Amino acid sequence: MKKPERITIKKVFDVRFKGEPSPECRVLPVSPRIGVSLANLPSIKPKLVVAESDTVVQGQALFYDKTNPHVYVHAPVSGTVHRLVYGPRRQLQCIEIATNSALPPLAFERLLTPPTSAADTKSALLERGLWAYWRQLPFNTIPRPQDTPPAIVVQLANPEPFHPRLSAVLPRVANDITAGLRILQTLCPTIIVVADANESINLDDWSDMAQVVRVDADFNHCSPGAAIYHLKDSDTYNHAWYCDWQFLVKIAQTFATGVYANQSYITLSGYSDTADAHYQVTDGMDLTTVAPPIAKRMVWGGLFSGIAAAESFFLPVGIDAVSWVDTTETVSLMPFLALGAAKPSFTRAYLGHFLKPFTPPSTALGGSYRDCVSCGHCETVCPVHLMPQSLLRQVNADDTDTAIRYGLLDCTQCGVCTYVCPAKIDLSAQFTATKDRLYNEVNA
Amino acid sequence: MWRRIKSSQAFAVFTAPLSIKNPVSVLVLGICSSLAVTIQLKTAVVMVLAMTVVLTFSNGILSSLRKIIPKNIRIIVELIVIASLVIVADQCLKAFMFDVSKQLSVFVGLIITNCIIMGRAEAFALANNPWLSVWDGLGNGLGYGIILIVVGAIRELGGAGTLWGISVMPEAVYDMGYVNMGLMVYAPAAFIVIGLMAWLQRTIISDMRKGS
Amino acid sequence: MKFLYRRLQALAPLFEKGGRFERLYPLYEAVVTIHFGSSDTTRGRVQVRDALDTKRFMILVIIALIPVTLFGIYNVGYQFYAAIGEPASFGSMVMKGLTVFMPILLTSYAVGGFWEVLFAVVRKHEINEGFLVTGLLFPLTLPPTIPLWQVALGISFGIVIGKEVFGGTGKNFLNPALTARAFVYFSYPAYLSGEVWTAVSSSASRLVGYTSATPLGVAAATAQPQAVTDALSEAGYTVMHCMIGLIPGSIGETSVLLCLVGAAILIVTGVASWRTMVGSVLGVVVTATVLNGLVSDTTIPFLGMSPLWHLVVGSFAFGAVFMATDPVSSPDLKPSKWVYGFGIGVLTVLIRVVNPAYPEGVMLAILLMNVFAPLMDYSVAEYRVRKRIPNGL
Amino acid sequence: MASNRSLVFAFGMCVVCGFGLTLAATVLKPHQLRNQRVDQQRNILKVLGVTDPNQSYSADAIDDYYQQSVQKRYVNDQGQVSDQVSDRPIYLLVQNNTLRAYAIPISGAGLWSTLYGYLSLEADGETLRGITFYQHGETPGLGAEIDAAWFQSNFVGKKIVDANGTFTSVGVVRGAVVDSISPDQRMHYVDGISGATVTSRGVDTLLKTDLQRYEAFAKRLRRKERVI
Repeated sequence: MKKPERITIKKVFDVRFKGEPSPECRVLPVSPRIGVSLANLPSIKPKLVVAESDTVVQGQALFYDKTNPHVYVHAPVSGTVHRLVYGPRRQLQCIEIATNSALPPLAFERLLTPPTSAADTKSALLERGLWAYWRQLPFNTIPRPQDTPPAIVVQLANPEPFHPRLSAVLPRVANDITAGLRILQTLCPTIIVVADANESINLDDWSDMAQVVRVDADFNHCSPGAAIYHLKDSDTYNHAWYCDWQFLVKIAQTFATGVYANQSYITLSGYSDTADAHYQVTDGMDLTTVAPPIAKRMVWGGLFSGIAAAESFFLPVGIDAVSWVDTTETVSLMPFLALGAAKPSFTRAYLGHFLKPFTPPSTALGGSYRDCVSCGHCETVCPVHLMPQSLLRQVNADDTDTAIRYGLLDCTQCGVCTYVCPAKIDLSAQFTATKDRLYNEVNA
Repeated sequence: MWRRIKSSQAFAVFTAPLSIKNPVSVLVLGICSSLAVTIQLKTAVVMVLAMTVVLTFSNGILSSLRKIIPKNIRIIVELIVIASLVIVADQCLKAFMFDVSKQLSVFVGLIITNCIIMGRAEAFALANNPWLSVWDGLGNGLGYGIILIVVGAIRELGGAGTLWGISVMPEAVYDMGYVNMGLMVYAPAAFIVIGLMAWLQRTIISDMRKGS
Repeated sequence: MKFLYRRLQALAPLFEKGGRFERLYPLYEAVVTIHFGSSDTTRGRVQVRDALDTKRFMILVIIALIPVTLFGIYNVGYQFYAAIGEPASFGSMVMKGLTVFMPILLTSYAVGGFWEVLFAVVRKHEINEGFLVTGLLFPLTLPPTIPLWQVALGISFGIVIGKEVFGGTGKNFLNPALTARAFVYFSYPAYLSGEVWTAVSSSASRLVGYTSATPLGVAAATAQPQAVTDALSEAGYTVMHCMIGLIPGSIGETSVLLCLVGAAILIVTGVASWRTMVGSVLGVVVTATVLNGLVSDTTIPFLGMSPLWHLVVGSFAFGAVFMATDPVSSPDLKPSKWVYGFGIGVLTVLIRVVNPAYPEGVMLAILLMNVFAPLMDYSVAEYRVRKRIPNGL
Repeated sequence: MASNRSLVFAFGMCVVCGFGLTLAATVLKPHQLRNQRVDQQRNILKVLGVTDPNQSYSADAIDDYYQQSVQKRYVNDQGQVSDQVSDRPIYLLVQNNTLRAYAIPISGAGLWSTLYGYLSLEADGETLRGITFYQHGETPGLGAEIDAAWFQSNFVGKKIVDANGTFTSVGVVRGAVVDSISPDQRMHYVDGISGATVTSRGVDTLLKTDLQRYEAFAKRLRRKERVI
């Protein structure tokens, strides 16, 4: 692993959006009903261990992953299983629990010092239902407990806009992060803490526990995948594990208190000027209690890799940002002739490139689907030096071998190539689909 | 009677090269000569005739000999037979159709290297009886011929305004400012026309497959 | 405006799947999006998109072409009155230019549009706005004397063989406008490599005993070694003339100055690659300098034309700015753009100077380099891939 | 033994094919030679203006016409006509024992290829009667216009000597003669092919060199000497 203190990923991609949540952090009470939604657990094949109308307590296992039988997901609150929601092909989508705070949480052993061996740490994490929160490159899957991570990347800054800023909550969580890093140290000697160079956080406390790297990156480029790409000096790090600071907080609290930690920090953005802020919430909370439905698209996760939420308003596992994106259709005559002072644009084709206005995000496609015209914008913005247009050609030709050789597995799925494409090709989705297919083939 | 002919094997062997197994537009064989001799319809037709005669005879002869040709020298034997037939055809053209043979120049001699002939000898004649082989030779010769004649007609009409050397483009058209298309006289024009025909034919074939 | 939009929206069911005019959906889509843009919203995980689309992309090229087009129209009229030796007002020159240019342009758009729509309907894909650029570029590369039926044939060839055969805009590897011009050039050489470049019927020009040769024509016909520049100035051409462009030539190519204006627009808006343009200028300068060094009494006199002259005469500026930078047919990757541009410059000069038949080489140089573009991209991509730390399964 | 059988078979094939080919060549040889001869005669008759270019003639008719009226002779350094073979063949059109016209072979470099043809002059030794090219590989629409009727008829009646009787040849100009040549010089120039500068220049050069080679003979004609 290379050892720089600072890396720069400048790809001239600096679009600005209106709707940044205020740094104020509010605490929300537990909602009367919560839901454990699997929307953000893509690789998991759930096998339920509870049934409808069962009584569960905070920290009790709800289901496990059939492909990884030791990985359980636990109930964030105590109560009664109200309803199991299935999607198409009888896939479990959500477990709704009617909250009953009178029931005591499940008590685990309190671990005031970190476990002494990697095996102890792993079993402690598995037992407490915390394993499903971290991921492994390159397929962004939940790592197998029996594997040893070549490196662990801890993300202090989420690259997407409108995610919780660590600086907003740092005093509350600094100690937990330190404790969490101690626990991770038992798993793997190579721990990399990735911070946003533009956020002023004092990292000195952690620099002797881990390799601390400040990443000076353009919009949406400071992801674990990009960091590993710029730091790695051999291919062993391709399969590094990663997590964010919230995971450290969660494990540190659970270990220290013996109670399954069910609090997370999230942001709301694009909802209203008064509601857009940081929140400390209970996992799986019902968002309608703070933000009733409005005529905008609700997006779980970031603007570039989020999921358009359908009916469910329960915060899915692992989601820390909720954005509302404008869907209103504006009609203007011959929009392509406009000077475009107010249009957000990465390219110089609109005046907005030079004026850099803050614009509210919108779901408008801004054009029609066309064939690739080889403009090369995607290559300009890719944080991991891929050539997306060549890659797309190979993916379309089903030449997966060449695609892999050209770096398909380095793709961080940041979605920026899709964002800039004037032909409106969803490159990122095609790469993700190919990676998923590949993962299924390999693990079949 | 017609029905019996239609259901015979020889009929199938004869007609396949005319459409779905066309040597030029589908199998892309014999392209070199197609480029060279299609400037005029007349040279194209003569080339087709020479080619068909050589192909039919070579298929027939090689098929009759197929059981006694030693396997290890079969390519040489094929070449001897084809080369002899080609030279005879060339000599006959020089003797009786001097003008055309002058325009065809080396391309009659080069029939020997035409991939269709060797291809059919190897792929068909050595594996089938003389009766079918002769039909196969005729069919492939004519399949080659259809393409060459169409290309020749298009190129001669476009490039010189004539067909078979006879002016068919009315003088009035020229008076209106029409000019012959110089591109048609160049070999690339044959590439383009053959390419368009292959495109058309493959579209039709794939539509037929989808339909059936 | 809203009213018109609602009316168009109301018509949508007729053209959508199952509607009466389902087959004509591409036409409907084109009409709606030309007037109001697309009303589609994002799907998939990327919720927001850049405002740039291919329509904007192509429109910017057209905007960059407006100066040369307007000047071309004026110059056609100017050359006409100069050739018949009559003084004329600015207005009548423009009128004359319009009467010559507009029919060519309309033919190009009408016939090109016909093919575009036909293929879109048959293949059930949207009409690509790329043809708006092709339809304007092609007339600008033609001499004003071109008969309209040749324009129609040329654009048909360019659109069908140059583009649709390969699957439409984005899949073509040759520049369609140049393919169209190459077709006319090889089919009707007398019209494009002949000496009459002014929109005057030959009888009228004979009346005053005035024929005009393009600077390249003059240079190519020089008999004395090392005398190209003299021959050019004798024929009344200076570098300044060629920069401004009040000289005979193809409609859009004569003014180097306005090509530079177009280049500025394209580069500032990021639509065209400055690497390609600079590369081709370098190619011309290097090759011309080398050839100048080889000049002796026995070589072709054309060898002695200076790099500066090579840059300003003929259609080099127009080709390098508007044709070579076509994103689809030029290479994708930045290093290959340099090589591609440089190759165009080298070949342009070589074809001009060494080849006795064609005094102009830009068109052939660009088409040739178009063919090599995928190879350049492949080489650069392989080089880059080799430097990556492998990430396999 | 297999290889033995192959050898025998191959030998047999060679003998059979060789015999067949020899037979074909022997039988067809006279026809081929006659074809070549008639082809040359056809071109010479055409350039001499004996046959009508818009009409087609049978091989026998051509042979007859040629035997009746054309004599192939050679010109020596002094311009005298003899049967002594030299590198200057000449085809004389003789009717009623008087020389009507004569044709000479011409050749020279064009743009892409060597041009081959015949040029014919009147018996006065100074007026062009016709020109034809029978082989070249020039650009269609440009250089290949040397085959066009307008270009060839251009030459008819042009003079190869000026008013003083000095040899000038016939020049091919760029563009039209009327545009660039003064009226008193126009009988020595023909219109060039627009856009085919190199081919036009080639024709100009080959006329000069080839006419020069027969100049001694032409001079005698101009002096009204008896040449046959």
